[in-house]
Amino acid sequence: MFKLSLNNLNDLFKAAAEGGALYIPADDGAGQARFTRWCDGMEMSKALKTVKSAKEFFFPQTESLVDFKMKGKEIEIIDPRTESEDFVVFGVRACDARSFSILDKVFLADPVDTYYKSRREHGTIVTMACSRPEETCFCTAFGVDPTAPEGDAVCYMTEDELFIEAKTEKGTAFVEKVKAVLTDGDAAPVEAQKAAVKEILPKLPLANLSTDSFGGDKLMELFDSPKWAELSASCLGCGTCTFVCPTCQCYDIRDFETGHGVKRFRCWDSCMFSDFTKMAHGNPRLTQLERFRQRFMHKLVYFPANNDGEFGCVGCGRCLSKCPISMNIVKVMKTLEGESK
Amino acid sequence: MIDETLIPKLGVVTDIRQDTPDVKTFRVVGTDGKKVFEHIPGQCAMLSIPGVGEAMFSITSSPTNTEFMEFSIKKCGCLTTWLHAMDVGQQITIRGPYGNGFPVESAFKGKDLLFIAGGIGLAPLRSVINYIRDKRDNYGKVQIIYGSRSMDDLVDYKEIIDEWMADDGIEVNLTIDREQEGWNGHVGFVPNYVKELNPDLGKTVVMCGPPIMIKFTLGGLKELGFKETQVFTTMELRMKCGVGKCGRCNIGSKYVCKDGPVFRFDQLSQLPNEY
Amino acid sequence: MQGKMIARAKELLQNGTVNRVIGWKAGDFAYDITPAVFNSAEELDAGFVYNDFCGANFSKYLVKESRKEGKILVFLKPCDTYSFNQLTKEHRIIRDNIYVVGVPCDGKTDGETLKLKGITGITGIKTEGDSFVVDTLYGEKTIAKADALPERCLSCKSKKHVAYDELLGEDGEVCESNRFDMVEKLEAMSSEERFNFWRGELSRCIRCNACRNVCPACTCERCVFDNDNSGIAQKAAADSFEENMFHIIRAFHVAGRCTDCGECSRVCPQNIPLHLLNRKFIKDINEFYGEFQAGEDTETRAPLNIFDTEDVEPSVVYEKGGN
Amino acid sequence: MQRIGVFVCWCGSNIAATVDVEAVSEALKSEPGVVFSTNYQYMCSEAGQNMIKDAIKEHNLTGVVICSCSPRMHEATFRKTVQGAGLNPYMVEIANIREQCSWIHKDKQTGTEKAIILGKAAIAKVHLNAPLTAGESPVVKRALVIGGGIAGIQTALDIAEAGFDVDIVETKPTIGGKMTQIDKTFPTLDCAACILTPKMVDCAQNEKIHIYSYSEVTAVKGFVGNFTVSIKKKARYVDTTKCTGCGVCTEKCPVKNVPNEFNLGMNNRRAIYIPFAQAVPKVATIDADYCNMLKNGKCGVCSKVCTAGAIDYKQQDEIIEERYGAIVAATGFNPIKLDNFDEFAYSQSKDVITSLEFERLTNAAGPTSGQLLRPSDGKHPHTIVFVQCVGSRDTSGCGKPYCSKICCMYTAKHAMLTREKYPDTDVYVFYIDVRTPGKNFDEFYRRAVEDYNVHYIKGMVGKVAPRADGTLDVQASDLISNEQLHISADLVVLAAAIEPDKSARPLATMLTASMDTNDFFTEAHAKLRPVESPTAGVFLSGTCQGPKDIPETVSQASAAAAKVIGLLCKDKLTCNPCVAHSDEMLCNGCSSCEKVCPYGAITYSDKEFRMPDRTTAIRRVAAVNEAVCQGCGACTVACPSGAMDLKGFSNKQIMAEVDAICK
Amino acid sequence: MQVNEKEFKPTIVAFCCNWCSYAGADLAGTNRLNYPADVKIIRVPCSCRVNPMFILRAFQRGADGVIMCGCHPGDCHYTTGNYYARRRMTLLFSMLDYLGIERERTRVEWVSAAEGAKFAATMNEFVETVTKLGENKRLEDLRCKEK
Repeated sequence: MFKLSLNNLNDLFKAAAEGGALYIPADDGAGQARFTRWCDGMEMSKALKTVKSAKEFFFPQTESLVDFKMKGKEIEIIDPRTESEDFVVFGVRACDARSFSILDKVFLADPVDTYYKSRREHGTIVTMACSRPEETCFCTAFGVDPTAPEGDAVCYMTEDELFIEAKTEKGTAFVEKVKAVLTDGDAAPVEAQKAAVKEILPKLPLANLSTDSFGGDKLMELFDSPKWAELSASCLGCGTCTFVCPTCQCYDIRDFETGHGVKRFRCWDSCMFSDFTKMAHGNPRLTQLERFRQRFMHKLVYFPANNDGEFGCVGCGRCLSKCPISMNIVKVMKTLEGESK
Repeated sequence: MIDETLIPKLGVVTDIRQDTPDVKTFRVVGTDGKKVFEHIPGQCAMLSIPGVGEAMFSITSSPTNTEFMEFSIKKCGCLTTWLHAMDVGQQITIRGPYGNGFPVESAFKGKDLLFIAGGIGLAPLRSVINYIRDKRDNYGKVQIIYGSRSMDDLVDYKEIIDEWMADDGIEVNLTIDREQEGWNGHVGFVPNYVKELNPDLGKTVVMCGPPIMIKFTLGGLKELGFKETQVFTTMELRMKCGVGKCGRCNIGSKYVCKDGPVFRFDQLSQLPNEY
Repeated sequence: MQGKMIARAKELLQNGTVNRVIGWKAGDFAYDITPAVFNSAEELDAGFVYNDFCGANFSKYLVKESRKEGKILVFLKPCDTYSFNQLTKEHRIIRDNIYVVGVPCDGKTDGETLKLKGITGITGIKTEGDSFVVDTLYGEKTIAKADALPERCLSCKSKKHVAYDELLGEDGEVCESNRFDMVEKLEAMSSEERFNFWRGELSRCIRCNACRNVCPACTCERCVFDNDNSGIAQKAAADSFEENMFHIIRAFHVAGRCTDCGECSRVCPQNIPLHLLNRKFIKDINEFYGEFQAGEDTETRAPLNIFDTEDVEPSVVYEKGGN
Repeated sequence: MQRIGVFVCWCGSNIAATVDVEAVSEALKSEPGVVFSTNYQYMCSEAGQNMIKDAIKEHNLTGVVICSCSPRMHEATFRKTVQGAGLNPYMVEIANIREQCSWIHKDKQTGTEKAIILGKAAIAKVHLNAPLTAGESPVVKRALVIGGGIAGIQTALDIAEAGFDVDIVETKPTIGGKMTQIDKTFPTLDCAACILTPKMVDCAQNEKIHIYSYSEVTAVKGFVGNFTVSIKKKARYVDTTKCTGCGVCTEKCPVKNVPNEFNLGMNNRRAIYIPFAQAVPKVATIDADYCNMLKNGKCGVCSKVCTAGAIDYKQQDEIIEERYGAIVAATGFNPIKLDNFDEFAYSQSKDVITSLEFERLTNAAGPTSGQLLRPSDGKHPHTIVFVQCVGSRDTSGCGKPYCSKICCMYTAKHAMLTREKYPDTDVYVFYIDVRTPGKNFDEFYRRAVEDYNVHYIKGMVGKVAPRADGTLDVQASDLISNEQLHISADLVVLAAAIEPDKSARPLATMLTASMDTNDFFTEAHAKLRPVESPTAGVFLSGTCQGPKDIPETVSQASAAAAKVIGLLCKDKLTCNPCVAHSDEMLCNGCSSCEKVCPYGAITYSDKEFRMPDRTTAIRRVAAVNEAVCQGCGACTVACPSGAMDLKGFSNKQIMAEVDAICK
Repeated sequence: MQVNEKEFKPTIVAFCCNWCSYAGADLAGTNRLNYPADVKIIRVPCSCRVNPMFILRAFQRGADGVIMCGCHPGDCHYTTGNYYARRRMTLLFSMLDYLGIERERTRVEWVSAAEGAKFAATMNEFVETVTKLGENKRLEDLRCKEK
């Protein structure tokens, strides 16, 4: 365990940004936090969470997959990727850290998604234990401990000091790299901090949220619940929840004709969008009810069915804050509770 | 080199055959003149013309064909219209194979097989049928019930008449929806014809066709005494990635592109009816 | 007011005027209110709320709801009634299937606005006079209502209902609004400053479509951006151009039809001041073609569907100040 | 995916000189979808057209791109060509590589590069072309001629001769126009009235012709084959069905001081008047500006003397609506106002007159009964100076930039007639150039100079100054002898430029016909379609299209009539198939399109739809009446959902062109 | 004169209505009036056919300037088309300016069928203006610029 004074945070960032990119949560023009490439003097946001999750470091909103050049009847296929640089994401919260293992189960499952894999390999995740959880937090319901995040290295922030601890090889390398600005620290203040947060956790309004009614084995009874109609009734069909979600990973593949060739790219897609499953001759999910149901069934039933019971939600609470009509996974879970019993 | 799933390979169209007024069969090989990849019957491939679109098509040729792959494609959307307009020598992109394929080496082995197809639904079955014809000893009797709107809409009509019907141990029953001049065969819809033919209950059934045909044929089969565990079908949903990641083609927790497209009906009946 | 509304809704259900009510439904926290349809007195008692967080504009829901069986009761705030009129004018809602009760509004806030003011961990809110007293996990905070209101309410254009079947409470007046101040400020900037301002704002866009999907003017059966056949369909913006394209075309499509209800900015998860685009069109229309307020009535022709032979020439753009 | 053939035209050397046609056809060969590409000397020639037809058959083409002159020139030609080879005529696109490329660029590389891009844009567009079928609309078998001068009269007579009904609308109380005011016509010197009045009478007597005199067109709706025109019959306070034209009222009317416009104000008429003896219709008209009865209700003399009881002081303007298949504009000309040319002292001296006034002074029915007398003192002038090009060929901005075309000849006529009738007069003509390019024109001019000793002086009159003794000091320069001249003249005659009648501009707006900067109507093609306006169904007759003399006017009038007859002979017209179309599945029913449609071609209806989820829904959707739609596209932009699109110019087609041009 | 190879040649898209401006452009050609080859004309039936989408599309695809030409107000072949176009373009251009896109890159001119000279002069002037502004950077799509 190492530490540094919060007054010297800039030195830590400077050292971390040496020879690669460093991303930290910083406030944007609208006063909200987002991961931003650090430059000298940039301050870390005081906000608990960034608006968008950290998934875009490994699964960006749009990315070029393959380029084509066409000439007459011939096609040339070009892999547009160049060697990507190593980067560090600093200040990832426990919920987002957990989301990476969920995304891994999708993208690193056979056949491996090489675009994702390459980014995962190049990225070092430095997490930050939570000290001020909010009312929208319910990560504990999904087994996340906000005081002990996963990650390559973990940071804990007290009133005036930052403690850092390497957890993996990459984390050790990171700590080595910044060691010059660190001093040895002992675990006591960290433990005290953890204990304080653990006091707050049970007081959170959503502390008692239960996942007992959900899981891969509850498929048909949940699917057929009549409650979906009222739950989905006011859904606008926008993609806000999907796009701020750390675990939503649906994507679309599209071609763009540049005038000089074709760029095939993938971009985030949302199962909430009306055209998500639209085909030339029909659409299996015609109404918003079906699309709404798909999103929550996926997180609470289908994903656990395929992944040894692990849920596709980490309880970050972003969708609670951001949904234009305040419909969210918590309301869905509370409403459906008991449906499967 | 890692096998890239989202970066396609090049294929060249070496032959185009007009099967029916709106179905063409395309022969595709790699730029080296060899097959682009090996597959098992029932698997699919993503074909694309960059800038036009990419879509999943079942491979209609049998894996036992060592020279090329074939795709029978019906003209219905933007990409297929483009494909129909192209000339021999056109390059296309191809990636795959995708999906589970038919259990030709397990569940089908040694069985009497009944194939039921409607319209373009014959395309995915053709791969299995020809595979079985090439490995005839491994399988029992084969019956094929195939129907289409009209005589002209029967895909692979020539191959059916010249080859399949000529084979020993293969019984082919053709039907068309409405009377037509020059047609002496059966007239009527597939589900009714299946009931009329009253096939042996020991047969393993493989079915493909439009949803309405599947629905009524399955009902008919059940009436005859067939069990859901005996009946296989192959599905089609909107797909983008082909590798179970883009999140589109799931029926419940199953992804058609990865866990399918071949399903047994008892599997499907445990999944939501969202297809 | 909430009590009056529930009582009136029950009456109207009871006497058969309507068969259902669209209103606001309480959530888990003080602020997470969801639009919902209530079918009975019991449902109203269980969840209907009307408080300082009921910002959602129900007009757009009526596009679908007014096509269902029976008459629906809707509570509309003054600014919602403008959207309502506009939708009536464009034949998007079936007026006869709707019973409108106008309700007063002193401005509505939301959880995100409070959070931007540094109030986090909200567990409860009370209104005390002109202030909110907010219980948080980390102690009680007090904030003046005027400080907690979003921009759209601070620059409210009208507290007058322009469409209703009946009113609960007093009707207000059209307000003296300073809503074009920021537009003017931007206009006074140099071209490059404006460019940088908008790039900074629009680059945050994540193309979630919340602005479009909530917008009461965006009620197309199928949006051009979702229609592969339109030639301009796009999903996530793959280039900064697509961000510009989406917002310019969207603003243009609602130009002369946008009532400035401010829902777009309210729902934007990235807090992009989208209303500044719409207000620019409104301001230009006012200046070039005479004062026009969309949704003020159900007859006046939209400014882009009419002309005057003496209209200003497009070169007016070059003649303006700034550069 | 189309199979496209590209045909690059050399247009002789018109294109080939600045565009490497070989390179263009070669470059376009590798564009997607192009299966054949060639170039040829004249694509529009029979051989060229056959080349296209053969290629369509041989290569199974589904689309054709022709890189040639403007589509305004030969689009129709090539559409017919491909139709001849079995292709839909709307599967052709033209890349304009002549007017918009080879003719404006001097550098061959530049021209070639641009031609290739224009070709690519056309290819990109034709990829998205769809076969279009033209609808049909009926033709109303009646024509309208606006203007009752010699042009309108001739057009009307020819149309009527072919058996079609035709109406003439004339703003004046009588038809006849400017020609009625002219004394003799060049170069034959026959009497204008003698050749015109029989035609006027023919008009009046022809049962196929209806004359709306003292009337104006106030609104035009509709389109070729089916115009609806509002005509305002101005109140003349005389019942034309009762008036016998006896003229008693015009003698008894106590108001005697009304300037007589027929004589250009050189004498007076009464408040009730018949313009001239041969007027058609020969009925009286009350001038409301002067009539005491109408102004203050005191008089009523005419009513008392009229035995036919034709006077009706209560008459009101009346607007009637009539439908026509074709409209002919024959609005004629006027001499320009001379306010800008005060150096000639027109406003200062009565003895400075215009040529048209001179006509009246020499006309037997004129104010002087044909005696050439000075307006100021009624004496015979002995020295007359004619000044040509007053306001014509004037690029200073004071006058007109064009040549008025008729002045050289009528001045020669005036000079000659003066010398013949009054051999004791000295006649000078100042000219810039004398232009006599007409049959027997130059002979006529030479007679004036050689046989009649008219003094033709190439030079400019700088100033005309009235002297106290009543003579006019004409200061001029002789450009040949290079001297300054001072001529003491008794009479100065100004050959004022002519300009289109003021009614032409509002009429053009109503007809949506285009005009040039001088307010002359624009013809559809300067050479090949000189009597048609670009607006279908609108034809041009006489000087409203440009200055011309009587024989030219009459031949154009007959030509316009021939075009009208050709149109009216058809029972049905093929509509432009490039019209708007609404995709009902996308339509919101918002009515934006309906509001911007200038033709009322869009209607709304509630329609039941089967929705994708197998429910039905009633939706309000727009439909376009394809016979009424003219294809402007206003609705396509008003429509936010993109439901409204224009065939032949679809959103995707135009964007494909944009893409091709910008890449 | 030495031609500078790096000399910036703008891409200009001109939307011309079929009845007036396109004919005016033809007349410029007939009269051999020179204007830069950078201008490429797209024929539309009427200026009211020009959708703001087309103008943005042109900038996306690499145009440096877009000009729309129509009949003079009052002379529209379709009576009223250019009046609507005038409102639409005024608002669109104002919005582009508001977003910080150089206002000189967009323009509307009314050119009649008889104004070949005006057409050529307008194009010369517009090309000069846009050339001075340089490449369109503020409303570009980088993907379209990659060669």
